[in-house]
Amino acid sequence: MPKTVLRVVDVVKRFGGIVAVDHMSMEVYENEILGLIGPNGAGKTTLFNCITGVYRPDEGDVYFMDEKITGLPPHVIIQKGIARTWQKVRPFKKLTVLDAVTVGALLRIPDVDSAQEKAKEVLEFVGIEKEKWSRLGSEITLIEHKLVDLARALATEPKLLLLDEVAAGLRPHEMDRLAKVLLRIRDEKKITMIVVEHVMRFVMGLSDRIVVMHQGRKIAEGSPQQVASDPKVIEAYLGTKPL
Amino acid sequence: MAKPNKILGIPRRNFYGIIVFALILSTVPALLRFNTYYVYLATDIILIASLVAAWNIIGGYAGQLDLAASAYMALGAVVTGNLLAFYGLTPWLGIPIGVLIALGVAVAVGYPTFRFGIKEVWYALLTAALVVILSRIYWLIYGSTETYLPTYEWSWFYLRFNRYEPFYYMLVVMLAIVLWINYRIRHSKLGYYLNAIREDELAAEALGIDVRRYKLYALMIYATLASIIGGIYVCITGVVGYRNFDPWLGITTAVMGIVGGLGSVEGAVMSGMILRTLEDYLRGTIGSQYPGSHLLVYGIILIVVGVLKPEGLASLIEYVKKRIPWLKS
Amino acid sequence: MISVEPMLLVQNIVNGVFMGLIYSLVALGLALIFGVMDIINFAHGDFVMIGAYLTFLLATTLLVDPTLTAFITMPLFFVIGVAVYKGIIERVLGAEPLIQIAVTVGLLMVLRNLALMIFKAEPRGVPFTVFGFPINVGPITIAASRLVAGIVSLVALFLVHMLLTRTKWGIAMRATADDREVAELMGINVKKVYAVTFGLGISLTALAAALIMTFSRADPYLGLLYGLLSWVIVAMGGLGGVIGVLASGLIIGVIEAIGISVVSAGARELFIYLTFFLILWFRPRGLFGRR
Amino acid sequence: MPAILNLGISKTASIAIAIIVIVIIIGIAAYYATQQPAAPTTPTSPSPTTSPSPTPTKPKITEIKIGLIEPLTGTHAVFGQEAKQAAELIIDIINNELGGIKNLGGAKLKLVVADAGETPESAKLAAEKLIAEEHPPIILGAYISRLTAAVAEVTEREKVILIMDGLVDSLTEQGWKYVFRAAPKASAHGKSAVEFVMEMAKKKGLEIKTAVVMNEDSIFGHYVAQGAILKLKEYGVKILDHIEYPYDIADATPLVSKLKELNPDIVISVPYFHDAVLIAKTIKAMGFHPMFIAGAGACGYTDPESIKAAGEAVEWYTNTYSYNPARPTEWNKKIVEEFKKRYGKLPTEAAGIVFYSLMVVKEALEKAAEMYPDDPLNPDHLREAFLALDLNDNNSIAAQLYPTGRIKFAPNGDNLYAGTAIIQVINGEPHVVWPDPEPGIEPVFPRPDWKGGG
Repeated sequence: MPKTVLRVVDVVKRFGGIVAVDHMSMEVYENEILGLIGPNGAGKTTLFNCITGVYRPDEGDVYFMDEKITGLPPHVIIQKGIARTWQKVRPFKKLTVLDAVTVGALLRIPDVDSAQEKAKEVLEFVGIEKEKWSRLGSEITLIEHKLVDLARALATEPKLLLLDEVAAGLRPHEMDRLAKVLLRIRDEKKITMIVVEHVMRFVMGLSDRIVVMHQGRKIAEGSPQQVASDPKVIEAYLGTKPL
Repeated sequence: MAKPNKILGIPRRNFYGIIVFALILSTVPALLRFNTYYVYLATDIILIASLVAAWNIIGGYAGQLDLAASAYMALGAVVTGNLLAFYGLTPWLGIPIGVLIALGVAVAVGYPTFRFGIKEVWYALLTAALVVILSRIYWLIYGSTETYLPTYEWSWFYLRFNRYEPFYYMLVVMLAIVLWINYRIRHSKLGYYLNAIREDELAAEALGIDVRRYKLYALMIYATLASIIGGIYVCITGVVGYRNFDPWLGITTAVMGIVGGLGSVEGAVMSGMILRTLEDYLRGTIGSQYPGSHLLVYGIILIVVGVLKPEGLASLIEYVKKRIPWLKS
Repeated sequence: MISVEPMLLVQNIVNGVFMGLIYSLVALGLALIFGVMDIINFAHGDFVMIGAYLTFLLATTLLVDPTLTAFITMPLFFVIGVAVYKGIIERVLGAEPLIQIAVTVGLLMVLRNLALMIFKAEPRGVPFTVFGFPINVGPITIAASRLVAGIVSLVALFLVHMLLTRTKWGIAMRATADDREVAELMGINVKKVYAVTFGLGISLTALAAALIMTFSRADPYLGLLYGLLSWVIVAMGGLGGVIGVLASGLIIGVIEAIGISVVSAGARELFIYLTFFLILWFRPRGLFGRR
Repeated sequence: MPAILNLGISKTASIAIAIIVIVIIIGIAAYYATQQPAAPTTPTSPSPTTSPSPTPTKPKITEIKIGLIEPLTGTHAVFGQEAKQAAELIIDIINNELGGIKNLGGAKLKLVVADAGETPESAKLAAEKLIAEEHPPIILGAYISRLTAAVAEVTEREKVILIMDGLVDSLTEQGWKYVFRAAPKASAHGKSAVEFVMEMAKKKGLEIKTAVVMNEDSIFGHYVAQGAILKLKEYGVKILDHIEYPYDIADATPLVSKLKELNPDIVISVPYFHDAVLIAKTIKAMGFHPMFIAGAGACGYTDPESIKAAGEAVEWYTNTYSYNPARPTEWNKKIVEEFKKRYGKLPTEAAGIVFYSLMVVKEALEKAAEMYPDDPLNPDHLREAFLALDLNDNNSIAAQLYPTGRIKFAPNGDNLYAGTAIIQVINGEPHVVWPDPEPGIEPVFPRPDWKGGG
């Protein structure tokens, strides 16, 4: 039985009258890549925000390594070891690539020089060329942004990494590059990951296990093949109900 | 702590930069042949430059548009001034007391403000309102009376002189210290964190940065520096009153910082010096014929910089730096 | 020191209500500009100031009541507003707040010092108005000019409310305020909406200025009074539409009146800005907040 | 945040501190090195042609610079600009019509002007600039008290005579040695306003029992109000309230409401321009009709601009002035005429003070030349000359321009015979009504719209 890293128990999040996440529960096991899929507005990003402390869930709890982390502020949650990337890249436009990653590294290494060494190491790991390190955040391409975001998160030395639509907007060969990096993160760094994704080809190929959300609830769970053939999932995606 | 390539925690290049800059500034009074007026003008310019450089910590690094520079400066000034005038307390003690009070106000205002996530335009307006509030509170306590500091021909104890050179050199040292603190912050965890907060608060928080705490640090450092400058300022002018809380000065400080280019302390110092000099020059030339025309020019500069060159003077400095190889590290 | 005559307090609160109506009118333009365009305009109060001078010039040369000048100044200010939008504001749309603030502070300095250059620092007033008499309602006295100003403000607020809710233009404005991109997809000419919004916001200040000139004066520093105050009202109203602005203006007017009655006239600003602090801290989305 | 601001004091740190210390020492050394030969600290010499040193050869003085530091820009520019116009006029009159300083062989006066700006800092800067570049032995300025105080710090140090046109009482209470003030100080304005009202009431057989004093909250307004309060107490009038408010209030209704509620016999009001327009209009609009409303402190209500801005709302208001443009003396008439001719407007407070202050300067220079022919421009000699003056309508032009017609300085620099004139708005025109009314003019008292008293 693999060790449980993250446990989401009966989480509810409402915005006004709308229930974005509706009694959602799930578990994430050590060193796996969990794909979290679902149609638009299924509540995936809201769930992410509940886990990472951007929102406080209205009901239910989140446990990380058997410790209750419900409602802790984001900067504390990351100290516990949960890092994330963003759906829309949030670059530090006026910082260099190296400095942006150094910011992440400073969480564990208070000394700037050592943190910079660490940042270089991570940048090399995700495969950003040396000559790009001194570029500003406003001067790099989308795939590089994604990789820098990833590097920033990795530099905080997380145990769990939450990736929000990391492949969105990328071209196929860029996705392959990204997928390789993610697999290396799992295999070499032994970091557990949750991947929220729309691009089916990408997430199906990458994930060890998949959870499907629809209208704030979990409607299916299992291996990519199991999920792909689940009638409930097909119905949700084909949209017999209005979205 | 000091690494081989660092002196006092800042890169060698910056350290020698400050020393050379201070040395050049030290020769200025002699170049002006100790003409009282020019030395006073130079003192005033250095004072504003120090204030703008101090503002750079909250405005440039942390990205908070603080318009209350004059509030903290005035707190330092009125505390130091009143203690000297009424109790004969030396500014050497008065300034630290002023700093403590300014720090108290900074924390009392900054803690809830950052706690409740007030930023951008609301932060700017809040700080502008702070200056008015403090001014009215002072007025309710002391009324409209003005206090004049006792005059001494040459007293280091009371920090009152009949010349401006001592103030000039004090402020040069102050400017060097403010510059050093700026560089020190830039090359420390605090600086990296503040820059990240300025760029994207949410992303910064997701990287483990306690945004409120670091903003408060920046505010505290800035309030401390501004109140020290205020303490020196009051010894120069010798007048204390509720008008020390000048909302306009708070705005001009921020304006100079923005024109300088956010986050670039060199730009901030340069813009403080240039704009202050320009203001005085314009006041003397066209200002007396057409009242307000010097500030009009100022306004136009601001619009032009904002519309065409939002990076401010800093981009100019960068440009020069790229052309001069030995300035690169 | 703190002893309040109940009758005086009532009288002051009545005054506060009428002042509050005028404040609402001034703030409405700012709320429109900020709400629809997301532009941070620090020069708003200075448009009121320019409007006050214009009212003075027109009223004293044409020898008409200051309130009538609004028929000329409002269209003129609409044009000025559109010109300022095209010349300056359009270029900083979507820029960082800091840059917008810097540019509008520059605009403020230009307007203020232009007034200082042309009119010098002396206050200018219109020496006549047909509304210069008191109206006694029991023990309460209301200045006629204030009553007129209050009623006109209320009517203007109502008309803007109707404009926003019942007309094609208003719906386009509100759609643009909600989501610029979606509005563009819906075929709304966003640039045009912005220009009109800015023009309308500025022309409202001309109306307010005309009303203010029935009882007050124009001086180059008038912008200070109304600029920050308008922002306080917008903060309080929290983009809650015309109703929010109206309610906030009234609250500010009454708070000011109570502050003056209970402590002293010098404490007026203290009360207003302390309220501002409390609102921002505890109701950051305003009392009638939407987003 | 210990790691953040770790000072890291090390060898290098001590080197850095040492360098800074050395820089300062070099600076100070350089200062003293250049100071010895230059020694420009005592700029008593009025122009390059003269020298204050007691050399036996008597230098010929052909030109004496007179400094003028006034707020020419910013909020207070109105006063500064008018003072500057007045000074230019008087200097022309002294040089051309009066033939300069006769006792100095007709030496001419030359006006040198600097802008005091809006802050003590800019005022001080202006004083430093003027003294460093022009070395005037006498300076006139700077209207606003905090600017005047800042200028006085410089003039005291440089031993330059400062003729103050700032009226705040405390300016002559600082123990300054080289300051003089011919103009009536702030509290004298408050006193005059009360004296006028009481005298009028007595004349008309009315009794004044209650009063409200209100003033804008500047230091000037404060002192004027204090003067009025002291005098009212002397007369046994009950002061119902003393209201202070910021001059830039948006709305005077609360103030006027309070006045109505208190319903005093008289109101002594110390306004600035902005609030004067507002208050007068609001009093009219709110229908408040006391026995009398007396302004004090020379700003607002009765000056031409306020009448223009407030219209009939300021009818029958009075105000106290440091200058009486209607005083029926030969020279006063002449100068008012000249001023009107040159600038197309009536001289007000700011100009009036400059008129007689500069004429006093002329008298003092004549006196100094008489008393100390070898070195008349030495600051101590000048001071003695000022103290020796005793001017009245018959022996000087200066006194003819002064409301009370007498000028004699006390050791602290204030005029012993200070007093103000009172101007009332009658039929939309300002008229002097007290102490000597204009010919054919009677003060209107009480206010005709007063409903009390029967």
